[in-house]
Amino acid sequence: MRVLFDSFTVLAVSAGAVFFLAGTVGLLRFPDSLSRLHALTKADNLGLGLVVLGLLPQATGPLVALKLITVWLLAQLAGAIVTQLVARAVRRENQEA
Amino acid sequence: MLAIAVPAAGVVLAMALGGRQAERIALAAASAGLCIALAIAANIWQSRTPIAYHLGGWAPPLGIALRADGLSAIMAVTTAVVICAIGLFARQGFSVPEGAQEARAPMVFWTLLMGVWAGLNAVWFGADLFTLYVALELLTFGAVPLVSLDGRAETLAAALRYLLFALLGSAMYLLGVALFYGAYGTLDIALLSGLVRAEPVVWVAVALMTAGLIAKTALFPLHLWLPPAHAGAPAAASALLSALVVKGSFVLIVRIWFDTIPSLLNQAAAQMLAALGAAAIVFGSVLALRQERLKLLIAYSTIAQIGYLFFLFPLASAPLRVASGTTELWTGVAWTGGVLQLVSHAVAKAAMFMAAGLIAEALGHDRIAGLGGIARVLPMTVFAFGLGGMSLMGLPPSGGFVAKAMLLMAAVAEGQWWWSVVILAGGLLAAGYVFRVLTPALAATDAPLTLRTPVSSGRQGVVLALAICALLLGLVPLRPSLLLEVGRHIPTTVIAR
Amino acid sequence: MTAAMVLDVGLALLVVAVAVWIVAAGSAFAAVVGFVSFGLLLALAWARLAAVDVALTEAAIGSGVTGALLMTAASRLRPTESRSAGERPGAFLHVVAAVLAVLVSAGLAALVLIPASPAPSLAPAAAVHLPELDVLNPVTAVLMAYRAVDTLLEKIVLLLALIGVWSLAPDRFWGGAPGLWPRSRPDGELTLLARLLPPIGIVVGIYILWVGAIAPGGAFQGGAILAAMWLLIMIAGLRPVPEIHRQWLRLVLVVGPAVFLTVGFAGFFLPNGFLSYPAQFTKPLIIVIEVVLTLSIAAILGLLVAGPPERERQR
Amino acid sequence: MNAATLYGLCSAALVGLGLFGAIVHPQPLRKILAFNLLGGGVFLQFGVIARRGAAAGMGGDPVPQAMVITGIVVAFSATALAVTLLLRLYQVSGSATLSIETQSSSESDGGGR
Repeated sequence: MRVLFDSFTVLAVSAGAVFFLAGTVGLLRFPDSLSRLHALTKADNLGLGLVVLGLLPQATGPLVALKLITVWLLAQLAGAIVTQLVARAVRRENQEA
Repeated sequence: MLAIAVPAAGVVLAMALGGRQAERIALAAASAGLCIALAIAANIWQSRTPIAYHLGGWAPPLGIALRADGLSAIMAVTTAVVICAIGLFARQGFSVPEGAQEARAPMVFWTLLMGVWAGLNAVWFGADLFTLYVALELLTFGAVPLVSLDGRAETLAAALRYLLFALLGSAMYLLGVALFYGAYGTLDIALLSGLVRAEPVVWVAVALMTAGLIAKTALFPLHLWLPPAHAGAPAAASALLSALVVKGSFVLIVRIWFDTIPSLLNQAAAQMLAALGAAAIVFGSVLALRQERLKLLIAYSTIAQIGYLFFLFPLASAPLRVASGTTELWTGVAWTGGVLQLVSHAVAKAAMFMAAGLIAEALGHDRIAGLGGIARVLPMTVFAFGLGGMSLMGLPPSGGFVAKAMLLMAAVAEGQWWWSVVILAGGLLAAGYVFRVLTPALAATDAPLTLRTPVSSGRQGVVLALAICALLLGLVPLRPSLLLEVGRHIPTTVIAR
Repeated sequence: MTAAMVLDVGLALLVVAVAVWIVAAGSAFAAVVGFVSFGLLLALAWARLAAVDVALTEAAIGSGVTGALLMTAASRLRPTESRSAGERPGAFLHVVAAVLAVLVSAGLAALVLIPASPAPSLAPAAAVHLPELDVLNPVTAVLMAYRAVDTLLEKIVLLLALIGVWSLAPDRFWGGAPGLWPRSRPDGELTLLARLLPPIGIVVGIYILWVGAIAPGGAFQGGAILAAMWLLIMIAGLRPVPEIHRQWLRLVLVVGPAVFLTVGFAGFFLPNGFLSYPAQFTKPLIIVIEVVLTLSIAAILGLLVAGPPERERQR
Repeated sequence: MNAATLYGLCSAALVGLGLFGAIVHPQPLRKILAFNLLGGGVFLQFGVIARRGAAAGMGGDPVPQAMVITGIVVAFSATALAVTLLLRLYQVSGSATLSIETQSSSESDGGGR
């Protein structure tokens, strides 16, 4: 059982790390701000989600698990709203230019 | 300890009650503070032993001690006297206008006045290097906004420059604090003095701290921020900054050199500090001679007068020479002379800045060329300015004379005659710039002088009283003061020659 | 080399690299962005140094609140950048500064490499007295008991800084509200965030304050989070920025230091004097002080970011 | 080499960088940023010392850690005051440099309050 949990953790966290890597590469390589945002949000949502999911079996109690999920939800909320704000700023700048 | 807590409480109360109460609270705190300072000084004078106080009952190294020795007692009394005078002087300039509930400048001035005071007392009594850091920051945060109180672009730039210098200085100081803790596991000055050894970490720490504090004291060549800042502030604030705030960081250097590492005092380094001081005297005086405006002249003179303070380091730490056997007495003379220079400059400079403030208020400008005949209209003020100037020049019977004479005697007796040349030259230069002001001020003019605003004799009286204090300090006998010897580390390095 | 060591080396290199970027960046805005990530990386470094209390403070105040402040300044000052680019100081100053910086760095590095041994520490001494205080987090014990006077004076520093910031207002705006104007439409995303986040944030802030007695956390960290929530609400325009003459505002600002000082003065009636606590009430007193301090800290930090009054006082 | 030494070297580098930046940058905002770097380095030095003093079941000496918390808050208030001064200077004079003060010595009117 322990082994199963551990291997699940390794798998999920690694998958999450891949998303983060992809997101970072995208952030660095994509040509304009909007597509960079796109790359970044993918990393945030899925990458962090997978990492949290992977860590859940390692949680020592329900409270810790709850904290992990809260972290993910808060990151989601902040990410979504900040992305909107940045995108709006980008559009305004484009219109002015 | 009450001396710090009372002004601190004053800040809190003034902030809470605001409005007209701020001024009343400040004046009440000022009189209470004066009594406390006098009580502490009297206690030390009688018992001849420093007072130590462990806050909350936690003894160092874990807890923090406050320590009152001769130096702190004298500085606390000086501070209280000068602040009371500034408070009385500022009542007119910083009162809340009729009909308003609260106004910006008075509220800011009175609260920051108490903030600076709390910081100063924390510097005088602090015995823990980190507490002293917080005290330094109290001074910085109290002093910087006072510079830009009138909100003109020049004073804002001056305040910003001052703040940046001060912050860099405190960061350097704090780094030294970290190194001391890392090496010895305590920041209590008394404990450290027993632990320090001659090793690299101490040299680096002391070098960093001294460099940082020099920037805050505005010793040449790190003085660039001072003239615009001190000249741009309102007169009452200039008096506070020039008379007291720069002294805070200076006393901290003294605490580090003479109290923290007394056994390791390095004559070569002390000579270097004094050389910077000498450069400051010459440079500051010459620039003061060339100023067009009265307040800038006084500000440059502060740079020069700060220079004298640094002669304390080689003169009060000179190694005992077995051959002559009398050097111990002479280091004591230098010590008293140096501290007296601190005190007399504080009092004289406060009086001069406030006098300049009254003149500028009356005339609407402070151009030196336009001072003709002002002595007839404001005799008390010009007289006070002259008395302060006497102290700067070192003419008898002023406090400045005794201070400089003692430094001079010590320099000659210890065989460090080169400093005595600078002391004498500095006196001549000071005479030059003081007379540059007095000559037109006393001159008879044909054109009647019109004052923009009348100046109350009460405020003139405060300024004169302070200047007379500077004069009375000249009655101090020319020997090591017993009060100042309380808690002083006598240099013990003995060099046989 | 262990995995932890690899992490440490990577983190340390990254911190230095970001620092180089901050100094070298072409525009101030880019440098500020670098600074925010610098703060977060530094917080990680603090966690690696087993200083979780500091890590929380660094993340909340050193990176978060300071970052917000600098970001605003950088965007407001953007028009001045091209002009001041011409004032680069001469090569001489560069060389002097470089030599000075290298000297200081090298000196420090050398000292780091020859540590005192055994390393001095007050940890055992601090641990001995923890049971008397009934406080399990040693950092809180240092801040609130052993070195309480530093904390008290630092509160006064905060108050002075706030007065200093206010003092920069034009005379006619004294007593008015700071210029943190609402920047979003009422139905915007920011408003949504300002509705959703604060309840959670306030709970987290109070939690961090509360656990301060037993685990990492305390008045500073909790206060910084509360301040951030308050700022968010004000920026989104859900609540107006208070006018600085308000009596309640002044009271909130000073209640922390005032209670602290009062307890300190009360110590005069105890054998150990100023700033000592009566034995049986130590823990409740520390908690009361921490609670009011948190309130004051939150208010002061928030108003420091909000800046000086920029609107006339409403009659 | 252990983690404390590593971060100690990191702190030394930060102090040097901050000092350099604070001296050479002409823009006050960049000076303020550099001061914050310098501060970060100084605080990290405390952290290294705290880590080396780990004892009595604590991960580090709590005394320097508490000092850093005080220091961070002070550094923040300093930054806030400096930034506000700078913004106000920009508002009043339309420029954000320190070179204005050179004019004040030649400026003839004004004077005290």
